[in-house]
Amino acid sequence: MKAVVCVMLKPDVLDPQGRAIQRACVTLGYDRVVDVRQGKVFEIELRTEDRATAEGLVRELCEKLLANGVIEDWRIERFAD
Amino acid sequence: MKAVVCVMLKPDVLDPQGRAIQRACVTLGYDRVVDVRQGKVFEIELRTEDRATAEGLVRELCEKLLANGVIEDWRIERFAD
Amino acid sequence: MSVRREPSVDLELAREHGLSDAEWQRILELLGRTPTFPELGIFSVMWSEHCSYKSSRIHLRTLPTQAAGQGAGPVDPGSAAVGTVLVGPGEGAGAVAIGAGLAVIFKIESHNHPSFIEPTQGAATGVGGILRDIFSMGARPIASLDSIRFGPLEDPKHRMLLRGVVRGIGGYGNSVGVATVGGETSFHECYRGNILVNAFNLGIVPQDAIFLGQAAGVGNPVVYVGSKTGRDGIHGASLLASAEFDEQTDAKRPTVQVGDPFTEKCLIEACLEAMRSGDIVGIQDMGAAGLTCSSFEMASRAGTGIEMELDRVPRRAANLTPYELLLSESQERMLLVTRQGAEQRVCEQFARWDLEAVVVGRVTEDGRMKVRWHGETVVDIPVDPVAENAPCYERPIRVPAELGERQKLDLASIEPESDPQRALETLLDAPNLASKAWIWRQYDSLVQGNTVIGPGGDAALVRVKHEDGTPTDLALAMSVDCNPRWCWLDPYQGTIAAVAESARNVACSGARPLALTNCLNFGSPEKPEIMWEFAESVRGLGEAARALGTPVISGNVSFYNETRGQAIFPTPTIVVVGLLDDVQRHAVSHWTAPGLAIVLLGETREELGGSEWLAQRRGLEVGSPPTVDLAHEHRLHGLLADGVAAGEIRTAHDVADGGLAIALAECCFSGPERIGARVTLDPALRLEALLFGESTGRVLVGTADAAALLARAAAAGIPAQRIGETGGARLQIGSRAGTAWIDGELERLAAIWSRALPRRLEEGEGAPALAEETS
Amino acid sequence: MFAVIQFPGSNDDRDMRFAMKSVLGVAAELVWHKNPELPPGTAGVLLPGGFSYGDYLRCGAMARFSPVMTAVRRFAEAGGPVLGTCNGFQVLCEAGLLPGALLRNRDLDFLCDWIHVRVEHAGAPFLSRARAGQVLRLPIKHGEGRYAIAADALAGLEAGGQVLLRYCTPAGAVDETANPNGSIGNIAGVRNAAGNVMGLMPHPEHAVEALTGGTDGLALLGSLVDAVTAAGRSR
Ligand SMILES: Nc1ncnc2c1ncn2[C@@H]1O[C@H](COP(=O)(O)OP(=O)(O)O)[C@@H](O)[C@H]1O
Ligand SMILES: [Mg+2]
Repeated sequence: MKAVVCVMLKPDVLDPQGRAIQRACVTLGYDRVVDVRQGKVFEIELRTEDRATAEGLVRELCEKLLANGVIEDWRIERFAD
Repeated sequence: MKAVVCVMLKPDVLDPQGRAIQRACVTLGYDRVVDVRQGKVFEIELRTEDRATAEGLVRELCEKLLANGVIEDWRIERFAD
Repeated sequence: MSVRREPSVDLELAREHGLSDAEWQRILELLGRTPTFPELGIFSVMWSEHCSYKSSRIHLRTLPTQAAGQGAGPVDPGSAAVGTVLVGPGEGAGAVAIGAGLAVIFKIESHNHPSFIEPTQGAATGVGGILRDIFSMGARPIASLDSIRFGPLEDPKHRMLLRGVVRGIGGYGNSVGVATVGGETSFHECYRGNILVNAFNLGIVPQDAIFLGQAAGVGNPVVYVGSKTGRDGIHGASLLASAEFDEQTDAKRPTVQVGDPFTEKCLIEACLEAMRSGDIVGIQDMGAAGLTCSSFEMASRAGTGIEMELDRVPRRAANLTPYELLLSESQERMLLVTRQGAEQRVCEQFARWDLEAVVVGRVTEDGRMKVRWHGETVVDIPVDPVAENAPCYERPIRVPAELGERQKLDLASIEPESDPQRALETLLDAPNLASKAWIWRQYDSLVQGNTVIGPGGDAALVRVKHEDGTPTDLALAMSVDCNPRWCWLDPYQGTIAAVAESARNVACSGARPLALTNCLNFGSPEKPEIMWEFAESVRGLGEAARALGTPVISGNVSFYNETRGQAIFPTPTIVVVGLLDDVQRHAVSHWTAPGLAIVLLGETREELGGSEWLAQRRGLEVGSPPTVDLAHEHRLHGLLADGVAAGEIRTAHDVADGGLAIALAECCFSGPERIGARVTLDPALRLEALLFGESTGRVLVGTADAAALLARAAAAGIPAQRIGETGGARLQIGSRAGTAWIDGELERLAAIWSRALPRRLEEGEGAPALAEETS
Repeated sequence: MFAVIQFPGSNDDRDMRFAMKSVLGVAAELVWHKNPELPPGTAGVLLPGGFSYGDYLRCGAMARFSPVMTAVRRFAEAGGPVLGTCNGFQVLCEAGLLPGALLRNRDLDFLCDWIHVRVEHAGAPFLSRARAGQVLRLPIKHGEGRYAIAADALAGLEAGGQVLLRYCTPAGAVDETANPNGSIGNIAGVRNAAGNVMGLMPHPEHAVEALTGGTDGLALLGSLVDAVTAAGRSR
């Protein structure tokens, strides 16, 4: 089973990368792009078929390893097979 | 309207970061984690309510700016309001 | 006006802001009324330990801040004598004249707590902050050092912290294009709950183009430049965990900022450009306490006031309150005062670099800080009483009860070293003595093309160029040092030793020590024992600085480095900067060729107190640190400078942690190619003192003309003896009688030394990659 | 005259100018990235190292959209010599002026070190002062220098003699121990098919003085000077 996890900077934390990309978009003429935030995505392949097990595991991983709660939020985007 | 876009290294390109994280998981005792790939996620806020417009825009952005076709694949993960 | 929910201001809230009852009374008297909520915020940060130095000021006042013989009056900029202090403590950083019409500006600062919470960003923003202190004075930053201290590497958390901190320092420094040319790294149990991250930067400026943080000229516009203000880093969210704030407000307010080195790089270039245009009157970075601190300090220094329209401040987040805008510590922001009429031009100049510049106020003559928010006055307080007349405490001092216990060392009871070879290998493998290449290989030490000696040497040596790129013959040497164990055993002696070591490292390159900066990392000043450590340390600092002719031109105090009542060892980090007149003539700290004579300068005594040998081989951290003979050190500096200038000294390496055997080993393998050494010593002392004792004032020299050097040493009154010669692929140390104490293949020894850190970090491969990734 | 392109976030721009002007004694000017044109008399273009646009998103990804890049492309298409070092190499790849891409180092860390590269093909305009097989000692300083390219394209590169530099041991052996970042085929520097655009991860501009570490970088930068001088004479 595969999990897709996104880790983003907390909304109030400066995201210099996202800002730079948003500016680049506008420079390129895409002025409808009002905001960009850049984060990390992890595609995690798990040896389990059980959705609940997978979810428990991924949650622990996010808290322990994948995100730093001081500046980042995380979410499980989806599971796939 | 908001778009969530993921950019990942092509499957045959080595992702040392993903590999390091996978090993870290195993070291921490999570040996069910068999593979990790790390990519980038972009949350893009667009000034449009129209899904088709948004999709067209985001596709162009991915091709021109957000991904480098030589080494990366991209996908629109979802749209949200 | 927008609706604000603000708590009502009273003693209770003042206490939550960290103000004492007496300070609260003082505020009421000063204002003749109850402060507004933003005003309370201002007082709390301006009078915090961090901004006001309220516990340290009376001690710091005793430090020498001018070159010996320098008069009190103003100096003639442009042609000031080498060594003249042009700007002393109090400004963003200190400045010293170095010749060629140039001055060097430097300072070190701590970023300990943020780095513990978020190592990468905490360390990165520490680098960003110190850079702004330097370029805001008109100088181009050219070299950085970092001094970092962690708990034991066996602790996975500290492996993660080390990786994160190094990534943060490198990520920021590499990206802004300022070379990180050296540093210092150590590990000790005492930092388990409180790591240290001290960042140093040095810049070059024409003597007559130094800028100060002054809001001079009534009517002049005040301009805000750089990143937008966000809700980040507003002081002590913890202090504010009060009922007036709902849960969400607090959760939304990050205490750690994210650095943006790209914006900083643009700021450096844009500010230097703007300063050369003649339109800028004063400039300061928005560091701790952000907009508040910078505007108060600028007005206070100029004896003026400032009037500000807060709603003009560029904002990143919606619904920021005046309180938040005033106290936010968002990074990469500067406050400028321009000439009247030049503001438009200045703003356009910044726009060229895609930087936002906005006129937010003007300089006034009434000596008051007035801040309006959508027309409503939210702050109206007199500048001087807040900035200058902040509280100043003479905190009680008490000698720690167990000091005698710490210092007790009965050498007779210490079992002699029976296996010196093994001892050497153990020491080479000790994280405190091992090669730090794993760290500094992650730093760009070459950018700007001035690095003559980068990390890995005693002091870093950096050639000086004019702003237009024309090279000079001058070079600056710098080294950061402190042995915290010595400072814990005896803060006075330990601090003297730190100054002496830093100066000695600088002198080993051939440079003459010029001036110093310091970052005093201590526990809570409210504990009399800690305050004693602090006072003793400052006393030692002053004495050493005077004796060595190196005035203290800038510095930083970091108190409250403790967790659950457990304070760190006193850690007064010292950076001495030295000047070399002819960069072509310098010495390095490794053997440059086989067949050179090895001469030991200085005297080896039976000093094992606080040594690495005692800690590693006997598990003891006791005794008195080695004594320092400051007059000897001073003479030694002269001898080294003269010997290098005369071409007699090719290699000069300071004998420090781990003693003579370790210093010899380092000379053998820290160069581009390994060169061995054969050394014979007189066993007049205990063997471990001879090989591993850490007597100060010693330098290993490699020379092609031993006779000339010995004569020169004798004339200078420096004990010197020829102890061996370079060559071969082994390190051999033995007695004149033929006993071989140490005999090892360089390849093997070097492998132990260079693998010590990576080995430990790989063992715990795990926690590494994780959240420390930012890109 | 050499144009050294200055992007916001360029770091080694002034060092490149120093190497050309103060060490090699030729005219060199910083050219701002917003300029739509190269200055008149531009005979060679240098894209320096650094972190253009912070290297946010991807190294070089945003710099390629700078107005000056249109002029650089025109200059290259007309056969003018263009050399990109480090971030400049990344920009050239992103702009499609050179094949391939540069990825995060194999060991993940930023790496600043002196390394060795072997000259695979000598000759003008970039390596006339070197000979094939010669080993140069140059510094690298990058976090994303792992050269990557699809297998078929790689075959084309090799066949066309477009691989100019490979990481090697001091003795010139090309093997994995000498590969600092995991680049495919130990590739440190490549040129385009026409032969007038080159990119490399090492920094020749930081190897121009014995005082600061060595002079092997002059083999590259000096060759470029020769090429431009020769072109000027023949014109
Ligand atoms: N954190 C660091 N960053 C950069 N360089 C470092 C760091 N730690 C140590 N170094 C470098 O490693 C070498 C050895 O450091 P150190 O043991 O403190 O030397 P010394 O004993 O001569 O003061 C020095 O050249 C120093 O600059
Ligand atoms: Mg040191």
